Amino acid sequence: MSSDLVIDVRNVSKRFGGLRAVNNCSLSVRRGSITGLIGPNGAGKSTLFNMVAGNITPDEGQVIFDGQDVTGWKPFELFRVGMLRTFQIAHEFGQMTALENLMMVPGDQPGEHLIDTWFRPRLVKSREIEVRKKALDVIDFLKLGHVRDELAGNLSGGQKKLLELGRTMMVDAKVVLLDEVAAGVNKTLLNDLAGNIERMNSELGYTFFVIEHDMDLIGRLCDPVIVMAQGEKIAEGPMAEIRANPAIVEAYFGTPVEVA
Amino acid sequence: MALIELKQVVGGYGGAPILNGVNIAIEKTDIGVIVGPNGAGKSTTLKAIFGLLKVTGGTIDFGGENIANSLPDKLVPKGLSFVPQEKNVFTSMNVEENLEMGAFTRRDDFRQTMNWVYGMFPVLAEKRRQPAGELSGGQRQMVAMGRALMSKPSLLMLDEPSAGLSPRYVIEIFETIQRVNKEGVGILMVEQNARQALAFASKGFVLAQGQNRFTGTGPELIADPEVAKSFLGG
Amino acid sequence: QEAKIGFLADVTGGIAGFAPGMVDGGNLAIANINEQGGILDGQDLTSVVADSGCDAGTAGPAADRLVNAENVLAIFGGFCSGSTIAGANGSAIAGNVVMISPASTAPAVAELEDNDLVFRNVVPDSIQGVKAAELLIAQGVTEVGVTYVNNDYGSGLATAFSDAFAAGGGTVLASVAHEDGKADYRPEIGQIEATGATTLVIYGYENAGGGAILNQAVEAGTFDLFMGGDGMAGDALLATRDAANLEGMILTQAAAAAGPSYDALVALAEAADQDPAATYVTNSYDAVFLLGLAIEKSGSLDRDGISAALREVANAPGETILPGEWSKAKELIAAGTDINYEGASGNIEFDDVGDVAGAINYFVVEGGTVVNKGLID
Amino acid sequence: MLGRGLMLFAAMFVLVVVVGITQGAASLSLILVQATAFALIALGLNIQWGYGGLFNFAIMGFLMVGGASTVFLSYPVNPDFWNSDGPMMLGRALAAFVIGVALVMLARRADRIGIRGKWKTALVVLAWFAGYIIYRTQIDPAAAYIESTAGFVGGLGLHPMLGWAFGGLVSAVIAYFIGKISLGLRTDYLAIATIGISEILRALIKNMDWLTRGTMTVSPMPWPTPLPQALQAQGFSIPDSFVFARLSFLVVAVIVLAVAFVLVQRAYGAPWGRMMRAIRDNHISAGSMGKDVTGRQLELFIFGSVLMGIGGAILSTFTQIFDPSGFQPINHTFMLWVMVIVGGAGNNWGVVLGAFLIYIVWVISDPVAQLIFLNLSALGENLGWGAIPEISSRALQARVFVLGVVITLALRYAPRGLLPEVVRRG
Amino acid sequence: MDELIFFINRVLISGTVLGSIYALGAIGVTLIFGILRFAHFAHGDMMTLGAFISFLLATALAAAGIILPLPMGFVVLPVAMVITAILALGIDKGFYAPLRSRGAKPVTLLIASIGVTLMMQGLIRLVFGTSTQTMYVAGETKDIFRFDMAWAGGSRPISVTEPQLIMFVVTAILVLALHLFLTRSRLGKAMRAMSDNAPLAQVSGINTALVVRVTWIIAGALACVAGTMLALDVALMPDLAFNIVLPIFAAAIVGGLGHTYGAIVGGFLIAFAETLAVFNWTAVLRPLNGILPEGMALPANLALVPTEYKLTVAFVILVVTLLVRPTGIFKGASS
Ligand SMILES: Nc1ncnc2c1ncn2[C@@H]1O[C@H](COP(=O)(O)OP(=O)(O)OP(=O)(O)O)[C@@H](O)[C@H]1O
Ligand SMILES: Nc1ncnc2c1ncn2[C@@H]1O[C@H](COP(=O)(O)OP(=O)(O)OP(=O)(O)O)[C@@H](O)[C@H]1O
Ligand SMILES: [Mg+2]
Ligand SMILES: [Mg+2]
Repeated sequence: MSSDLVIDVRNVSKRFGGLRAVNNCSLSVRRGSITGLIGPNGAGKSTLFNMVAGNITPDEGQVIFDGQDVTGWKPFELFRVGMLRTFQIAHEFGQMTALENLMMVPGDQPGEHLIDTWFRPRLVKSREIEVRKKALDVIDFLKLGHVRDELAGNLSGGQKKLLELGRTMMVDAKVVLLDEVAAGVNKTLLNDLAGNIERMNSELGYTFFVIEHDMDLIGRLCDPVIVMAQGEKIAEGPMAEIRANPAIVEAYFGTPVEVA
Repeated sequence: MALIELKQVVGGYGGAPILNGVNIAIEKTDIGVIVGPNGAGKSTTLKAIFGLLKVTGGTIDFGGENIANSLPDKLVPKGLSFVPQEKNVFTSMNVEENLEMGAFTRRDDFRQTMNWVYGMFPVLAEKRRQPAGELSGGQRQMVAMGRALMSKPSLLMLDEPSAGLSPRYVIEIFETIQRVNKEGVGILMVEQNARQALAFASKGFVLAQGQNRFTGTGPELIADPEVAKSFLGG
Repeated sequence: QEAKIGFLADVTGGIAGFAPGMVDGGNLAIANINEQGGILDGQDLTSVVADSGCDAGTAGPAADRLVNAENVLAIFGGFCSGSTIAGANGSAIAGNVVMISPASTAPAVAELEDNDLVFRNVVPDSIQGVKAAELLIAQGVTEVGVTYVNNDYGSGLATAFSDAFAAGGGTVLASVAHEDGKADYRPEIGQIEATGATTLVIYGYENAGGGAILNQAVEAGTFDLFMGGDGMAGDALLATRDAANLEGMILTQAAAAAGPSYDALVALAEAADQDPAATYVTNSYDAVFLLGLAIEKSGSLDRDGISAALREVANAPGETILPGEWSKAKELIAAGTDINYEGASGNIEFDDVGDVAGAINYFVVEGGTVVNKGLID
Repeated sequence: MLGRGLMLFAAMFVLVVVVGITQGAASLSLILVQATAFALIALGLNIQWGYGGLFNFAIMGFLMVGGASTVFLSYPVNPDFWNSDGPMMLGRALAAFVIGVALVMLARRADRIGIRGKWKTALVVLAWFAGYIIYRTQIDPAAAYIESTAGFVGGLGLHPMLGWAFGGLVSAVIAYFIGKISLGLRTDYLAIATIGISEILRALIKNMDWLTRGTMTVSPMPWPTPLPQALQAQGFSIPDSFVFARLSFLVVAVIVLAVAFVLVQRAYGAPWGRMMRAIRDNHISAGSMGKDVTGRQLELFIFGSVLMGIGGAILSTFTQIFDPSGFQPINHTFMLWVMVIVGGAGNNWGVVLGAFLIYIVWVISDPVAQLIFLNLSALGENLGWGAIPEISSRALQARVFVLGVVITLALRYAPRGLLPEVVRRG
Repeated sequence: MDELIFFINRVLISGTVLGSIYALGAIGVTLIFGILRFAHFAHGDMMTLGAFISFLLATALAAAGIILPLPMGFVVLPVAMVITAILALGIDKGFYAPLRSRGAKPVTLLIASIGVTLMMQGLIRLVFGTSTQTMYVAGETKDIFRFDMAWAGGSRPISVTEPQLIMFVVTAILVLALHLFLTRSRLGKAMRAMSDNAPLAQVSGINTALVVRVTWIIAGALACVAGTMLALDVALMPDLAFNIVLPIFAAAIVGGLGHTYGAIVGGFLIAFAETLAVFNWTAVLRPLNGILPEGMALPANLALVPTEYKLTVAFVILVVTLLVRPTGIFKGASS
């Protein structure tokens, strides 16, 4: 079935001790959109992402993905049905090279099954060549060519962020959740990245769900933008509308941001 | 005389050098901002000053002596303080204990300083008993900066202090930094929010591949079309 | 070919505590032999030690080194049953090398298909346990608690004791296993106390769990009579304890432990500044001395024939030889007279499978010393 | 890297030759067989730790399981047992066991009939308890009966190599359950939990006399190849019989090792290995990248454990004795870790090298320590200080010391192992 | 009443003794883990070493003719603690520090500590021999205090030995002192900070080398106390503490690694569990025999676990705890 909503979060809550990090929150992401999620620090955005991507289980409520109730699914199961996420604090594979970090992403590689590695080396190899080619393209795009063979643990903060983003380009996912990819990434490169996200969205039909504090980026990419505060959704709409809301401006932007 | 001055600093993590002759000079009244592409060696420069990696060439003058390769426990009492880019809070300790650790080298009463920090970041005062590991990304950044201020440094080094902060806090942090600077603390920071940071920087350094590419005041750099195009995102 | 005896000794591992005494006991025999004219045409008998670690995996290479690299004529050891079996199966049997174990009590040792090469001069647990049970019954004790170390030695003794004690009309109120090396045995003792037993039989090692249990049982103050097996016997028993607390304690030991043989060994050991009463020292001396006699008897530095000669020198009939009487034995062998070695650990008569059926002595702690009460009949 | 590897293997070869010259061919061949078995076990650990970052400290348990399994399959049939009521009673015990398992399974499905939450938990606990009691009522008398009439159940008299395979199989089953229980634990917690589990396994195997003969030990285990005695019967001289018998065993063992090595190496070089390393480095992220972390770790754990079980079976077969009391964490768990870490975790060649090196050092430390001490003592006597008392016993304590020194030195000069894990560049 | 006395003698006292030893050992293990992030396997042998040092000192004192009313092993304890602490520092400098400075992984340090264990075991046996010795070097005997309970209607006394009493007191004092140190002193807090995030602690100006030294001093001194106490209570032998190092680790883990109070709780928990698991409940339930119907007397032995399986009790607890609370009772750290 193909509903219009690819992610539908229904009344989810998550408590940490006494704190309600996410509080009876409902929101949804339209297929084919680039939906932004903004809100003050500690609003519960990452927690919400963690629940959507299966990293933590909600205390209450449901997460519907592509028409299916996926509440309580494990992250790898969600990946298999087409959901991919990045982490706010980079989660690289520190003892593997940057290239390997990308090459491990594609699912259903025949070489990931013992029997195939033993008895079907040719199949494994041909697939491996494809994966490698793809990974090299992504690396070049991210301008990480010179650290391709460096251990990911030794990369600079921003380079790790790029790698995090690069993973999303390794597979054809229905939905990509980006948790603050821009933080720490050089602006010049970020412009290229934004262009790429737009292209993936318009040409390949990816849906993006983006947490960001970089308002330029949100303004450029996202429609609609959802605003969270204290674990709840407080507003949704196009960026211009959000910026016109004085309460949000006060709580979130601090001072009116000049329109770019 | 400059508060801190790096002359032709060369250094790295054991393999090929990452820094190939970095020059930086900051006065007590300065806010210095280092910008540059990812992997340029910005964080490495700060770490080199702070004795966290081996400096193999050049000098680092601070308070009239060469501090290259001194360890942090000698540098903090001398008035240097540093907020790393990642893993910059004690996750199992609560907010208040994090701040106390920042004052570790101080023997005097630091309650005053702590209240000042809480005044700057009211959220932290609310969460003073909460382990820092359970804070949101932005809240952690505040704890980290608060911790560094607790030692009452004369030079505060910050590695991307605004990363992950909501716009409101970015503005606030930058204002705070300027306020701190006015109280007589020299600032040297790395920023990817380059335009915003350079706007109030009295010294700007563009680093690429471990070397100075451009140096000037912040506004000068913003105005330079080449810098803007290649490093500030047009 | 040298006149060399291999010591397959568990110097490291589980019984490291008393292996050195046993090695010394064996070396004492060798020293005695060499002082009194050496072996065959007067050459020195030598020994080489290999560490079997109380573990089959370590014992295999160790025994093999003795058999194939050091080319020993015969092997004294191993001590742990696992070492003996691994050494025998892995190298000694195929290498045609006689082994005498002074301490391996597991029944599996008797079951080896060994071409009559594997012997032991330690009395099997069954006999000692039965005799101990009969002694207690005879003394009018009808209820006991038993604790034993959880290995072949302890469980073998405890089983034999319990069966015989029950058969004799007594009741074993509790039979509790203990593991060596624990910090605390009060719970084990408590289990026994709880059954109301006031006599405690300890089948363990004095310098390990058994000793600790004895201490803690004394502290508990609920037992009025203790009894121990050969693992508990030895001078150290009183050296580190207040004898008054142990007054009346009975110790059984598979040894002549009295009489001319034992006295002879005591004299020899004391001259060499050794403790003859330490665990299995007498057995060790006897085993090595017997190997010397067997080599002498076989008449050549050849592994063949040692097995047959061993039975001849150990078993009756023949002129009695006591520990240390090497020159006498040498003369008699040269004269073609049959000899019969009487060991300090008992009168050694090897049966078909190479085991001995020794007599059991008992000792009682009286007035601050250990008094030998002679054979249990 | 390759150069270093070749150099180290050449050095290893020289060491082997020196041992061969000083100890003779027979001893050397024996050492090599055991070292091969240890290499196989170390390879298993390398899969678990080197690839997967799993702290398995239950190696001893798997060696015992492998040994006990091969006893059951390849030890000669014990007619006393089969002619008694023992099989019947065991059959009943098995039935009781199945009933117990069924009870527990049913209780766990109780939510289907509307029993939930605490009530369900209570029911499950109750089912466990009932199952345990039912099983005990059958197994206790059966065990006592078998121990008194037949000693123990004996074996099935099958070929030893079937026994090895069975050892691997049983290890796999046990690894599955251990993994299910404990793989969710973090690093060091897993280490200590597995130490605990291996102690529990040891206690079971040591005290289930009816099945394993416990402290009484089982021997002689049959060989897959002719024993020296058999060769002697065919007219080989005694020294030759040793060498040839052991060499043929060695060939079999080396084949097993080589097959395992090739399979392991292939898998490691393939995306499978990359995925496992990714899980090791950051399991949260690997999960989000679509890898079934728990499932894969279980797979890895079982794979490694199978090699350990087979290795344990080979060791027991070769020494011809299964002695549960002889297993010690220090010799059978930590020594393996030392082999892997010193050799180079994550590098199969390194691990094999480490296994051979450490095992050979351990074996020859015995004569070497004695030699050194004898010379010291002689020197002392010449200088008039007198000989060292209890010399050989003390010297052998130094053996343990020497092993310790080798470990610390090796780590000091090669903290990532002699042949470290290779970073796959380019 | 007798039943209660029996319970006190066999469970309370026994569990407390064992718990004190486990706790003292586990504190050291947990501190080292917290600061240096590795499981220090040689800790058991450090305890043994401490006991032998006390033994040596006590022998020397006794030889000098000094006899005091307290056990000599206890009298020399402060000096022995200092020596053991120095040795612990030496071990760190010689074996662990070089590895750390090369950025070795925790497991490498763990394996190095196995190497150190082997070296210490070899050395201890080489120097002191393999036999069992007594800490009562001057021919003193262990005082046993029997508290007569006749006034409360008991026919048996409650009995405690002198070393046990000393142990209770010493453990309590040390634990309290450690608590004050960790929570009140600057260095104590620095230790916690470093166990949390060592690089950041360094950046904050904490002298990390000093913290490491203090950790070893505390761990070494406590190991010495635990070893000496154990030797006083039972006997002195070369494998004194190696055999209990696994339960000690279990205690540290059950409590939550890196957590000092957890280690104490874990130590007592494991000790009491071991004690209770093999405790014969018939002893306290016997009065029920009067109530039970004819022919339904309690069995003579009503213990939960046969003693053959006593060793496993600690581990069963460990595994169960970890399943229910994967990071220990207190939330522990991980390497
Ligand atoms: N594991 C946790 N345990 C306890 N509290 C937590 C945990 N994770 C998050 N929190 C709390 O939940 C709240 C929401 O956190 P979350 O990380 O979702 O914020 P966020 O909106 O992503 O903020 P930021 O923009 O700063 O990243 C915060 O107050 C945080 O302290
Ligand atoms: N620990 C390390 N070991 C080896 N190389 C390192 C290490 N840390 C950083 N590098 C390398 O040094 C270079 C400079 O890193 P640095 O962290 O200084 O970059 P940066 O300018 O701060 O970049 P960013 O803006 O992304 O944080 C990078 O190429 C990185 O790969
Ligand atoms: Mg967030
Ligand atoms: Mg940086």
